[in-house]
Amino acid sequence: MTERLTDIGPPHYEKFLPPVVKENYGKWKYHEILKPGVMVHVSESGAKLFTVRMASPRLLATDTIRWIADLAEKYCGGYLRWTSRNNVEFLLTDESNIDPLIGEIKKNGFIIGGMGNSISNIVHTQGWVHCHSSATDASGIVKAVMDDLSQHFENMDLPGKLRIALACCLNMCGAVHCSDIAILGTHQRPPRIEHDTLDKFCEIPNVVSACPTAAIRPATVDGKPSVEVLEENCMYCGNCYTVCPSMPLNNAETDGISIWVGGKVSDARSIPKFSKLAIPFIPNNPPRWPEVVEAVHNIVDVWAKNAKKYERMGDWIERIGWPEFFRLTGIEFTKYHIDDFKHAGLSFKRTAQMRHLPEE
Amino acid sequence: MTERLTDIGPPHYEKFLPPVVKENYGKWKYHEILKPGVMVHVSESGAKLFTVRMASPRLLATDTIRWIADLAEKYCGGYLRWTSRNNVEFLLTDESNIDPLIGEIKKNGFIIGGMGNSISNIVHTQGWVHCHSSATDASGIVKAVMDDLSQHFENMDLPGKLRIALACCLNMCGAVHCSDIAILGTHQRPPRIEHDTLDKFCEIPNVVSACPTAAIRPATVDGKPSVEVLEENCMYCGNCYTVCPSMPLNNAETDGISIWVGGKVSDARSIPKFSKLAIPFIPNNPPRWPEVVEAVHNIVDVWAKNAKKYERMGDWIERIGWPEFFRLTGIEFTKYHIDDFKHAGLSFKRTAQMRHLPEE
Amino acid sequence: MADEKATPLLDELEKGPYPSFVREIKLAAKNNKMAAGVLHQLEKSYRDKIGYWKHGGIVGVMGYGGGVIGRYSALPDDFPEVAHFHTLRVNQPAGWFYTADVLRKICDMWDKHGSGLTNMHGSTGDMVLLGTRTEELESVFGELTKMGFDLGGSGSDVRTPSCCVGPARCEWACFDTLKTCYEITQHYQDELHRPAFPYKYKFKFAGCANDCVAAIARSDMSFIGTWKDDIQQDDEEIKNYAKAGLDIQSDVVENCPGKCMTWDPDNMKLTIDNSYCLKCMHCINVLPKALRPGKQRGVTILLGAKAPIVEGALLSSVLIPFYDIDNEGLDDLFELVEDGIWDVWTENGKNRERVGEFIQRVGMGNFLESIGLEPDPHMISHPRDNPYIFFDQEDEEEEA
Amino acid sequence: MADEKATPLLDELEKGPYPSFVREIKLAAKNNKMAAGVLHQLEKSYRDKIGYWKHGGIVGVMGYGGGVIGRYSALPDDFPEVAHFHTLRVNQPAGWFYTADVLRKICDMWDKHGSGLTNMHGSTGDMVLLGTRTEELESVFGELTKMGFDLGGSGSDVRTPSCCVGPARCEWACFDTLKTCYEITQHYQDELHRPAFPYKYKFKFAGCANDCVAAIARSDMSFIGTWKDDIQQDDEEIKNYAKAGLDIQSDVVENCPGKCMTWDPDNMKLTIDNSYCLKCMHCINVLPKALRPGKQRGVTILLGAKAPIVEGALLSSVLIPFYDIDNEGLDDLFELVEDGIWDVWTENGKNRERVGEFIQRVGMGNFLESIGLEPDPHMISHPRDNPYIFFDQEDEEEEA
Ligand code: SRM
Ligand code: SRM
Ligand code: SRM
Ligand code: SRM
Ligand code: SF4
Ligand code: SF4
Ligand code: SF4
Ligand code: SF4
Ligand code: SF4
Ligand code: SF4
Ligand code: SF4
Ligand code: SF4
Repeated sequence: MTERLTDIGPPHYEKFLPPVVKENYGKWKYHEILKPGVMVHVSESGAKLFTVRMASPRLLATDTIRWIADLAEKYCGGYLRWTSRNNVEFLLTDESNIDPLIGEIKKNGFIIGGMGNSISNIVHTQGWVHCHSSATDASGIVKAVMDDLSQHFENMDLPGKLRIALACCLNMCGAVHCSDIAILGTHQRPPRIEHDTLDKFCEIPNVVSACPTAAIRPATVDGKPSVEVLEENCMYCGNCYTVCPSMPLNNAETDGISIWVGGKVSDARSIPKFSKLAIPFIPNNPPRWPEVVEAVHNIVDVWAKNAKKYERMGDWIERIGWPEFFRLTGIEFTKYHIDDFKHAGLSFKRTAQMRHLPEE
Repeated sequence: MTERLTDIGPPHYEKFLPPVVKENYGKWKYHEILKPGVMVHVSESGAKLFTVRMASPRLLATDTIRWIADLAEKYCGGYLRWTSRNNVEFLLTDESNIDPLIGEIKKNGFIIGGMGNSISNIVHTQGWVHCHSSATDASGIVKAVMDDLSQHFENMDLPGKLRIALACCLNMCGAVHCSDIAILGTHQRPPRIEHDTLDKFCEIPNVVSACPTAAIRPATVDGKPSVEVLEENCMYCGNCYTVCPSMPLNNAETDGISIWVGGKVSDARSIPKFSKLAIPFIPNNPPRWPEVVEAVHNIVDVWAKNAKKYERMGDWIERIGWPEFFRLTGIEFTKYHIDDFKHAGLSFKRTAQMRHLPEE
Repeated sequence: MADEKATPLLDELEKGPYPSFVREIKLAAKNNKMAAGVLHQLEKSYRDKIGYWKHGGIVGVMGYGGGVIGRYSALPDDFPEVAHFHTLRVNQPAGWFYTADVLRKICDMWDKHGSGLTNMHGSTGDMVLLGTRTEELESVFGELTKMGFDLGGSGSDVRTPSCCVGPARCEWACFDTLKTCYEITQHYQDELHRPAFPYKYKFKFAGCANDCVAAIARSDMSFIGTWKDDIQQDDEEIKNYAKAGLDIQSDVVENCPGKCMTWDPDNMKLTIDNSYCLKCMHCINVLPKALRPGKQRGVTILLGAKAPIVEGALLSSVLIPFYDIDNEGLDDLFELVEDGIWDVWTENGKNRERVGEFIQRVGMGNFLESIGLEPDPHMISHPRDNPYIFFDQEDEEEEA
Repeated sequence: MADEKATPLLDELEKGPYPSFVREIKLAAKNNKMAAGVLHQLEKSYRDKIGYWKHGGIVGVMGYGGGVIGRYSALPDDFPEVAHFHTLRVNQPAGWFYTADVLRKICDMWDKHGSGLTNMHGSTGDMVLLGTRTEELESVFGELTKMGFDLGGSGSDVRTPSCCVGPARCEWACFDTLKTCYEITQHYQDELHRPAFPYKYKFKFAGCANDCVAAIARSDMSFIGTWKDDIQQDDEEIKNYAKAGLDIQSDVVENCPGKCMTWDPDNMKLTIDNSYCLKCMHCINVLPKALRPGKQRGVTILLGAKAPIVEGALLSSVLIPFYDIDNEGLDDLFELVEDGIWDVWTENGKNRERVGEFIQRVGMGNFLESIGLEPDPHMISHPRDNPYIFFDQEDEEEEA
């Protein structure tokens, strides 16, 4: 029997680099987007590398990966990569392979695009497919929203890049907190306490200290050590559930989604910023979450119509002001929009500089 | 005996308004600064009101007020006012009275100016003249600093307005926290606890709860109820002393001054902002605090040399960046400059946007 | 101890071009023992680098809980003249206007009953009479009220309101700062003189966004004048400024925070997209003959400024984006302040918790609900960026 | 219960133009029972609007503390195929490059030992193998290592580092993101596989300020490429862009956050005051043929990003303004990380306290001191605005 290998780390990336990349590594000179989903990088040596970007649902069956591998073999000398937003990139050196490749991709029901000033794939998480924490599904909403927005994936018809992300609970796996539009699974109720099992599965002092609002206190229930939750102090963050399986938050009646806007990650032009609350709550409505689709569609539309060239969602809103954002989108402004967490005061308007909205 | 009057409130301001003001109240059309310390307001009716602004040390003897009253009578029909920064304003209708008035003012050792893009009077507080809390004197530093800067009071030779304020302890009476330059009395040591008297003068639970860092705990000392201070948690805010006379903070050896820059109040161009720490500590050095005078002089100079027209201190620093501010002024950047209070994290540089300073 | 009366250190501060407070103290000290006392105690402070005042006890005039700051020398044996050295805060007339007459009367009274030293004015706005003995307080008060003056605030009460010069001399006043200041002061005489709040409550009134009274930085309730319609524009005067050499593009247009101006140098035409104007005053400040605030004027009311103690300094933040105060009057406002803000704050505020800190503790949303105001996006610089929303139980029932 | 196998709700999500995850699950379900199980449990979730997974216990491969997320169905009687449904996080190759070959091998292995379902990739960057049984874990691990792959992180360890495509395809990479990512991953194999920290620690590497891997938002230690000297400028190419109709003034100059560009339309000349350039990438992004990052390249290293749980989300903030990583290598960095940051954080951090929260709790100044770095004004957006300075006792002695 062979020795059990451990701690070997990932394979060296050089093994997987196409020859054109190895030869021109660090020597790329410029790039051009040739058409939606297709770009070329030109090296100082004059060598060219063509990239065709294909949308992916991220959740892939092995058969689909094999199909992708086949395409890479046929058109790309067997080389390909995935992007940081889970799209597939075919890496070609022969320009004449581009259109046949795209033909095969489309024939199999996949699409290409996501480059330049477009909407790329929605970064997302597990949802009901795998996670125990989720307040909503991930893949289903992503599919419904992208079906609706796919023209903006396949075309470069937007003022700037628009990055949408989805996380199925407040743990916010992915970078949803810094997205142009973030779709966030949101609980609205304190945890249910399963007093029967709590003492067995959880360490009570850990549970108590896990709560950021000090809403959890030790308590004896039916003679058993357990905890109680001061419901009015609970903000449904789920941190207790992470450390204690006997305090689930999910609730078929009251779980749903909140929508956040105006975050970004890049340092281009403006500095990175967090997404801000647009819509505090939309109930779950599977299989296609039409209210969420509609809400995202509306925000994208209003932005696309009003923003200047290169203006990311958040930069646009900062220019026009939040009152105007709420007016243009027709979204209701509520007390939930006003921060009441740690740095709340810094989000109050501490200036008399003000635009008065047209009276309607 | 006459009835004892109470709650009559201040006299009605109309009693003190000069006739030209009564007639043109709310009808002023524009103003012009005619020369340093002299401006004219022109009414829609064509009427003119001339203002001559005189520096004041704020702390005035009755004899000086009588002298001011005499001048007002002689040149202004008996009318005058004080400004929100404690300067005296003579209100004239006869333009030919301006120069004689100024002549008399100067003869008595007072100066005129403080208008337009100049340094006006330093808003300040009591210091050793009257307050029990002070870490430094107020009037003395103000006098020394203004002696040094008086050319900027008497001339309009600065890029924009420059507002200096001084408070003699962290209570910050006045608006020093939003000044272009703030001079702040600063303790560096925890309170001395006078255990003998504490129980008599102070309510221990009040004292304990007054401390923002929870540094104070009840304790019994020599059999008497008192308190103890966890010295490493104390940030010398003096809040305990405010509620308890037996916990004075002042200390001849370690009291002194910190200097803050870049705050403003007006909404003109940029929104109001707090002053930020420039120099953490300068020891008290009466009677003329030369190190403080020099430090303020330097900051004013560097700003005056580098700022654009209308650019207040804070706006200038935001344009050039704090690293450049520290480089140009030669002020040392220390760990004390990095915030560690409530909102500290928000003052960290959360972007890769960066200017690299020239290597020196 | 050579010359008991020598003040070598303070004498240094008589030198130099700026008016000297030492000269003032010496002037008063000529005829006034208390002034002499403060001079010599101050010289000792300069020598020792430390203040010599004790924490003040509760002193005041009959029936008032504020207006007097008690002060005692820590060295009464060395400086018996200032064993007591209380100040009186005298409520200034709105806009700090005086006549020569009334000033002289106050001076005469203060020479008789006090130190002959004053602060014109204190940072809150009061005329501060600096230093007298406990037994003089009632006499001072009696003479003041006879002249038509009253005390201002101190302690946990309404503090002496103050305002910018406003319509009395300024062309930019968007509301009557003096009248509003006066009327609010009169209306709140009881609250000013009898502390009944968790902590102090300050009012300040500035006629426009220049905020010449620093209202937004140091009053719990800050009134700042503004307008809703278009800036009044005189194109001829703009041309005059340009012809006189003002660089409209770089001095005006490029400094506009609303980024809503364009300058056509060929036609010397300035165009303002007023819907984007932030009412910041800059362009008006630079072109006072050509531009003026609009005609539909009022105030923005902001809440909560304070100095840093305890939780850090605050600037006021928008409570009422626009209120036509000159035409709609003060009654609605009194109701909001008394039955709304003060009620909730007095009921629920902690001891020494300013209203701004209180709002942060209970949450602006809850606070608005409790005082009966609708949330408005003008109140915030941006919506929350953290997901920790406390949902009302009621709402949930509806939504479920 | 009509047709046990019907999935009418999920079928709705096979419709529409975007590639469908339901199609993927069905594809796998044809030959794989676990995939079928997850399909049917998911249909029930869609019906009931709730997830049916239980909190995972501790499962993993021998000797590793991370890399596997345990997962069990809450309804094992109804869906016995997914009674166990653990995922494996497989450390991706840097830059997510693959060959057709290696992908096929992984697929074959996963059809044999798992659900046939994957995430390409997880949000941290791993290849996620979605769903298998506890008893399969060792076999999967054995086959993976034979292919040259290893597991990534989970739990309180170093998490799988990831990087942008960098010099492999991007003309803007200011350092070798792939090499750095690979070398750091290899160096920290032990920390990656054996959780010993207060909480997770993520590394991400972006070649320039565009930050195509969202490093600043979601890695405890974020590396972002930058440069120190002047932008490389090709004036001819700028003219070409202008001639082709690009509005250099409004598209480039007016969007420059450093406000350091001027455009002379008559001479088609772009001038950059590089001393004010913020290295934001915008002008380079718009004019890729004409402008390029300078030649003196390196990284800015930032610390502390994380999602909101518990104290609110954080972005990384500057720790090392500039480091010439490609030339100076990683040794100094390893020392700073291991003997500095991790030492201090592991010693003093609370359970489940990310390094960013830790720094805020102990104070950046103290943190820097403890790891032996000098404070630098590049680390802050502005100095403190509150007066609550904790002065060192030593300093005082000196000053006194
Ligand atoms: C392939 C990928 C890197 C990778 O290692 O996988 C990549 C590749 C490129 N990015 Fe990116 N970016 C990639 C994710 C990102 C991300 C991260 C994310 O979305 O989570 C960002 C930060 C987004 C944000 O700010 O929220 C990002 C912000 C940019 C920007 C700045 C955009 C802006 O205006 O803010 C540029 C510059 C530009 O496009 O002008 C850029 C430019 C580019 C260029 C042009 C760089 C180059 O010269 O090769 C590449 C093609 C751009 C395109 O798609 O239009 N890339 N880029 C990622 C593709 C993701 C996808 O499938 O869509
Ligand atoms: C007399 C006074 C009001 C009063 O009721 O007493 C006053 C009077 C005027 N102010 Fe003021 N300001 C007065 C305190 C203030 C303050 C408050 C303070 O300093 O504590 C501010 C806010 C300062 C800040 O932002 O920190 C203030 C910010 C302004 C500004 C905005 C300046 C800026 O660029 O930020 C203007 C506009 C301008 O000057 O262009 C202004 C303009 C004016 C005008 C031109 C208004 C007018 O048309 O009459 C007046 C003469 C200005 C001058 O002195 O150059 N006034 N002004 C105050 C004189 C104080 C003094 O003795 O120096
Ligand atoms: C006299 C005056 C300073 C001056 O020389 O001008 C003054 C003097 C004192 N202030 Fe003040 N404050 C004075 C205006 C202010 C201002 C400015 C303003 O009102 O516009 C502020 C900042 C704005 C604010 O209210 O936050 C101010 C913020 C404080 C604070 C901090 C309050 C806070 O919430 O942070 C304290 C401490 C306290 O209240 O316990 C304080 C406390 C004090 C006490 C009563 C000392 C104490 O701890 O009890 C001082 C008495 C000094 C003395 O011996 O005469 N004083 N104080 C000002 C009042 C004169 C007047 O009535 O016109
Ligand atoms: C699989 C993945 C989501 C996905 O579908 O892509 C994921 C899944 C989980 N994350 Fe995550 N996180 C994943 C990337 C992230 C990211 C993004 C990143 O790493 O770039 C973040 C935000 C960045 C950060 O680290 O802050 C993230 C922030 C969290 C948090 C909040 C941590 C915090 O400090 O705020 C938790 C809660 C926790 O750690 O207790 C969490 C916890 C979890 C757990 C382990 C649930 C739990 O409470 O124990 C999830 C297991 C789901 C499952 O059943 O498979 N996950 N998680 C991602 C890892 C895949 C991979 O290895 O490639
Ligand atoms: S966001 Fe929440 S529910 Fe979704 S995968 Fe992450 S931890 Fe699970
Ligand atoms: S969900 Fe969050 S706030 Fe509510 S009890 Fe649990 S830990 Fe506390
Ligand atoms: S700032 Fe402090 S020391 Fe100065 S007057 Fe106010 S309370 Fe007294
Ligand atoms: S000075 Fe401030 S921090 Fe120090 S013990 Fe007193 S109240 Fe606490
Ligand atoms: S605040 Fe405005 S209205 Fe009042 S004096 Fe200043 S400039 Fe005039
Ligand atoms: S008032 Fe201010 S925002 Fe409005 S147009 Fe003038 S400069 Fe611009
Ligand atoms: S972060 Fe910069 S170097 Fe890396 S892929 Fe994006 S643009 Fe290129
Ligand atoms: S990189 Fe950014 S800051 Fe630098 S010149 Fe270009 S646009 Fe301006």
